[in-house]
Amino acid sequence: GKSQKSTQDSGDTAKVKIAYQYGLAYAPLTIMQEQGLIEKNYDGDIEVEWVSLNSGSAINEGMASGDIDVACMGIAPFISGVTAGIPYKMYGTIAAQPHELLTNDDSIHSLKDITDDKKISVVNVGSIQHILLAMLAKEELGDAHALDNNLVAMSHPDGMTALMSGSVACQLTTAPYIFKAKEQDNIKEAESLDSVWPEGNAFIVGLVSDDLYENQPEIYQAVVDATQEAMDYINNNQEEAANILCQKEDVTAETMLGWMQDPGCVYNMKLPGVMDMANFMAENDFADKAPESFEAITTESAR
Amino acid sequence: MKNLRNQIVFIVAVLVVWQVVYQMGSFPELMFPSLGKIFQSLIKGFSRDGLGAMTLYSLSLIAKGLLIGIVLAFILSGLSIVSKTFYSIYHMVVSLCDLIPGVALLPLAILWMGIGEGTIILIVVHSIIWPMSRSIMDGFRAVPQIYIESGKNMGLGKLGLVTGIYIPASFSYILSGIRTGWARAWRGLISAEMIFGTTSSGAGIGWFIFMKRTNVDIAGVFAALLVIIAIGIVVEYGVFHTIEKMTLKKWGMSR
Amino acid sequence: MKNLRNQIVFIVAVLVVWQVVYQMGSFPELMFPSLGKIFQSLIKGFSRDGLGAMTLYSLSLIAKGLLIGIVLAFILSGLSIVSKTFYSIYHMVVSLCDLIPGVALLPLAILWMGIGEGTIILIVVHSIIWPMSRSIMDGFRAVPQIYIESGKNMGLGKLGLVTGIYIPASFSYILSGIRTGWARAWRGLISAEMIFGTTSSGAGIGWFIFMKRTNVDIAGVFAALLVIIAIGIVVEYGVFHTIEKMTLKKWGMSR
Amino acid sequence: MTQEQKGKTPVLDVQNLTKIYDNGGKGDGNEVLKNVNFTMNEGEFVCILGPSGCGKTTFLRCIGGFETFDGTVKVNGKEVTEPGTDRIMVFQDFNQLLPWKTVEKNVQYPLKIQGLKDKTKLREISDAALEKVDLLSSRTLYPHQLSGGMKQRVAIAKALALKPQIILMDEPFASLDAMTRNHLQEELMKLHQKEKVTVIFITHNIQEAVCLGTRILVMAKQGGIKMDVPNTIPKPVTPASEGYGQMWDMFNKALHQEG
Amino acid sequence: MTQEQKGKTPVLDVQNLTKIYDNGGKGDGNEVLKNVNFTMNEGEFVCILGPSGCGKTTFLRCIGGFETFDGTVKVNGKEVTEPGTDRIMVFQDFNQLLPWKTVEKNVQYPLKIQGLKDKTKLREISDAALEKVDLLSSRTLYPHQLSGGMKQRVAIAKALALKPQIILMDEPFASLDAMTRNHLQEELMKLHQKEKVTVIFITHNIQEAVCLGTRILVMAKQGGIKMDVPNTIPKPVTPASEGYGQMWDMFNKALHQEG
Ligand SMILES: Nc1ncnc2c1ncn2[C@@H]1O[C@H](COP(=O)(O)OP(=O)(O)OP(=O)(O)O)[C@@H](O)[C@H]1O
Ligand SMILES: Nc1ncnc2c1ncn2[C@@H]1O[C@H](COP(=O)(O)OP(=O)(O)OP(=O)(O)O)[C@@H](O)[C@H]1O
Ligand SMILES: [Mg+2]
Ligand SMILES: [Mg+2]
Repeated sequence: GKSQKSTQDSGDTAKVKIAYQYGLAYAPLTIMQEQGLIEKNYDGDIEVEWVSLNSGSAINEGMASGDIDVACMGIAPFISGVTAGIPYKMYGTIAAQPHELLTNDDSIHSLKDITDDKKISVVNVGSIQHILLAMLAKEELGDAHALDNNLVAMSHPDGMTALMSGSVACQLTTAPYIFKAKEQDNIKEAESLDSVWPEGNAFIVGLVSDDLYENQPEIYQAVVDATQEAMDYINNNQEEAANILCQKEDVTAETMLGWMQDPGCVYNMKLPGVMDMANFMAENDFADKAPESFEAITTESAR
Repeated sequence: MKNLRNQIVFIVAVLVVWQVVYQMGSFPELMFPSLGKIFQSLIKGFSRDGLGAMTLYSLSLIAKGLLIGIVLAFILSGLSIVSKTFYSIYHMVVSLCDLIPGVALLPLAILWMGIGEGTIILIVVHSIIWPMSRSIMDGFRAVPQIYIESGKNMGLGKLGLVTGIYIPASFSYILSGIRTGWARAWRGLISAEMIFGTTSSGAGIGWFIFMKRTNVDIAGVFAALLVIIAIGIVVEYGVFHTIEKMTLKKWGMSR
Repeated sequence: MKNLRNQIVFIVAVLVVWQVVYQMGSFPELMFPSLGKIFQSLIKGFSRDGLGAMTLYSLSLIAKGLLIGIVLAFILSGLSIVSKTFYSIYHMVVSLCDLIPGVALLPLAILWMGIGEGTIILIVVHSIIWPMSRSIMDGFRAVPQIYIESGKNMGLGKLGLVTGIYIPASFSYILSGIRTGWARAWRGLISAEMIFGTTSSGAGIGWFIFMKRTNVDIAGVFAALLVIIAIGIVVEYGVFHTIEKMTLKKWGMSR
Repeated sequence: MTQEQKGKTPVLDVQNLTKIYDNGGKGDGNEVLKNVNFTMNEGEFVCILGPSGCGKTTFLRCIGGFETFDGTVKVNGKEVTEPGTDRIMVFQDFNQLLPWKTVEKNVQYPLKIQGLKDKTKLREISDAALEKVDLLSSRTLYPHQLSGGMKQRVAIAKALALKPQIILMDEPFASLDAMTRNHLQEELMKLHQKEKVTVIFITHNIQEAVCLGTRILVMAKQGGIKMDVPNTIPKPVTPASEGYGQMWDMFNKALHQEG
Repeated sequence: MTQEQKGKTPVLDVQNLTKIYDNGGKGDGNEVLKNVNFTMNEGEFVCILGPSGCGKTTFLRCIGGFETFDGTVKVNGKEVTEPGTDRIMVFQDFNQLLPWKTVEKNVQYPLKIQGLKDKTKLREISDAALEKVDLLSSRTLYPHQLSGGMKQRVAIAKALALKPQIILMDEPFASLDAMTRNHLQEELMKLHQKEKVTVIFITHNIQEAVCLGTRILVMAKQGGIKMDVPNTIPKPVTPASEGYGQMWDMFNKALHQEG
């Protein structure tokens, strides 16, 4: 397919196209880009093309078309994609982020308090936020789909607007929105998600196309090494990293540092939870089937 | 008759080309499904995924949005005939508002209308009222002077001029505007439905497309497009062509 | 002159109302920022966030998209005059394609053009070519018969008729179509840029809006809208009004 | 300006009428009418002759209220600023009928606007008017299905049906054959005499002017009234009437002499 | 395209021309022309008289190639299926000028299409043509700035400038004053005699028909040729010419007699 064009240039310059999304969870990618880590880890000339896309669907489509070689996105669209047969594998997790179920309604203390007329906003049906809610619903109400009729799907900022203006009662969201929302005095956490999705479980994963993985092992290796190096940099130089990252998020460096120091914010290639998520999705109709095994959908660097 | 034949031949040709491209296998099957697969998705959509109900729901929203949009566009464009001051302001408002993407309006819309049907209809109305107003106003300004003079001479007041002269005399523009509006309404609705998915009160065909994309079921996306296209054919050749025949063509104002 | 005064008065009134609503404090400040804050965001956008470069990038994409869209729309609509068979087919294609939302085309667009400028331009072209073709074709069909007969009598061939008669005679429709196309191009571009963010060749104003929304910086969103509106004013009153004055008004074909 | 009949307010009073068409900004405007004065009493039938492009239509349009101008035009003492149903205009243009209405509806429409709602009454009036112009059999046709002369006749029927105080007619019979023309001239004369309608009538046909007019104007190329002559030949005027020949000659000479 | 005359092929040969306008589906079509036969030789000047709505314009439009019809129309032996520059039509409608071109450009445009590119030459021709219709001073105006008669004159100038083989004129002088009319009649006669142009000319003016035509047709209300008479009075014809009176009377009677 297309990848031939993008990865094997006529001359000796290799090419790789990387797609990722926007937000705090993608910090390692920002560092990789800013510091040229792939170029550094590749032995030879390499041209890296960075694109940002705003949805997992577009990334899946780019991967399926063979246009994208490496991508980072949420774990849920990855499970959907890999079970649908998109030829790619996870080369490692990228980040975990804190998730919370927020509410503006004082009468809500657990899922049981959410009556039929109360709406819950999640970023997307089938998104990780939706699955987390379903996990909680299964545990507490016995049915993963018990709250489906309360759901509205809106992007994080829209959901926040809705929550603040009272159009929805709850929102299951992630950093940094949970921090921003909780600055408002009428908004609090409704119920903790720790029982179903403990802090540090995978949220964003890194993917590599089968084509690149099989035919361009040097590039693949450079990507893996660069990701690891970026994570090490973030974990070891939090303040410097915050200085770089804060510009993109348009906040002060202190705020950024605060966000990064939240215990739920972890950058690591081997975070747990991927198969839990996959299996739960398969069992509860969120995906057609479960992947055969963790090994079948990952490369060695992720294991 | 000959037109119909041409059109059918063309559609068949497109389908054949599609299938041939598929058979050649130069595109990944996941992204470029076979006709059979699309057709299966269509059947499954209706029998299992509630595509029928979703389509009806979308149609009901479009009907409301179009109605509101058309009525408002007529009233406001009509006022722009009655008052020159209003014209200069409304013309500017149309030129500017038409540029503003629906998504950028969302935060305000949510604040104002909450979430739900109201906001979706607002987005639909926003997507049609400006281009329709533009068509209508441009049409009004191109009305031959002599009809207006004739109307004034017959004693028509400002409002009478709008309904009695301007609207029929610019009917070709208006119909053009309504057709554009209809297409815009679909597009606006589908993007609004994608932004505001809901599984509760009723979901539309935009949501269906969104879900299918999320699940990387491209055949499902194309199946939904087929439904939209089918509705488009019915409306274009059932409604618009009939209106055209009964008005513009009968009046000798269009060929 | 009087028009200009009215328009300025109106704009000032809108700003005043905005500020008053803000002062009343019935909306959360985060969602409904003050004028001052919006203005600050505007300054910051240009001085720090590269809004200037992004705007230029977006404009360059719009220019390309509009150019391709207009040229294609003219060629295809022109062909529809030359051949009746082509007309019946193209008319159907326009009616149907216009209904298809850009997002639904994305899978095909990505497959065909990959992710990058090409796809964005494709989406922009898709958002303008159909409504423009419709305007042009409707205009062509409303051209008074006598001009066409005159043209044929003077020895114009089919192509000559298109450029020598149909296009000037339906110029009011065409200009209306180009204005609609311009607005659609902005909207199409911004939604495409939101989906595609940055590519190797740059980021546009749509991405700026997306980032600001994601960061819940609503003042930033409004600042970007102000930029779009400012460009809109320049184009509407600088370009379109001038064209109108030099053509339709001079020819007595519009008031 | 010989027409100063004391005691009577004139139906129409034009003072210092000046009309300049601006030339789209470039060059001086085109001064078509310059300081025209003209008064007209009830029941007069004024025919206007003049070379092509001299400003006849413009003059009529100013009186009709279709143009902005300098000076004043008063109808029954009231200043004219816009069109009104007291002055019905039959335009020179063939395309003055509303293309989306049938012939019949075109005739009925102004009556409806005037408040006449009764369908049978409307039909009666329109039938009578169309009968007069010999178009009753075409009453369900749309304007685009009519010949040039037929369009003109419908416009005439429309004006006749309305029975306005003043009829302004801009070459209404130009595209009609001799027989139809004679017939319509008669109809117009009847209306004028029975209903005391005041008529201003532009024509290029000297014979027509002399036969119809109670007073005849000749306009000059520069847009002024060159001659303003009462027609003293008793009605009905035919080419055989006494004085017809001199009158015809006089106007013919006036028209052929430059300026 | 010099047409060698072998024996005498008629320039125009109309056989069994039948034209039915369909009535938008409802009712029978309107049969305007029925089995009309008509031939014309080079250099003839045919004037057509007939009541309003009888089908004169339709007849001309069929010859011009602007309508579909039954029967055959041949020009120089070639069947007419579409308009062509060998037959230039001056339409009855005032709005036949292209509104986006100035008077001058309207006259020059057909010449340009014919391949004449030289600007000074174009200007020369258009100036001469506009001079003939006395509109040289209006050459930079747009059609909407012209009076009705001026528009007609530009259309005539345009046709004259082209010097086609056949000119089809549909009441071209209807809105012109006597003087302009006389002047243009003379110009047309000159063109006809010098360049051997074949002319078909619709008019309602019997005098005009007798003065101009070498042959005069009268059409019947039902759309057929009722009379087809060669005009034997030697040119130039004036009302004082011998035989003029009888001729005038004959046509006047024919027009006034029903059917
Ligand atoms: N809308 C206009 N803009 C500019 N000039 C105009 C306009 N209408 C008319 N004129 C000019 O005014 C002059 C008089 O025009 P008008 O139509 O009054 O003539 P007219 O006497 O009615 O001629 P005709 O007998 O040919 O109809 C002409 O020179 C014409 O060019
Ligand atoms: N486009 C059309 N559709 C239907 N009927 C038409 C059409 N054009 C003309 N007619 C009819 O054909 C008949 C003849 O029209 P035509 O224009 O040839 O008359 P004409 O002899 O030129 O009359 P005039 O002297 O009034 O111009 C009329 O009865 C008219 O109603
Ligand atoms: Mg006039
Ligand atoms: Mg005619």
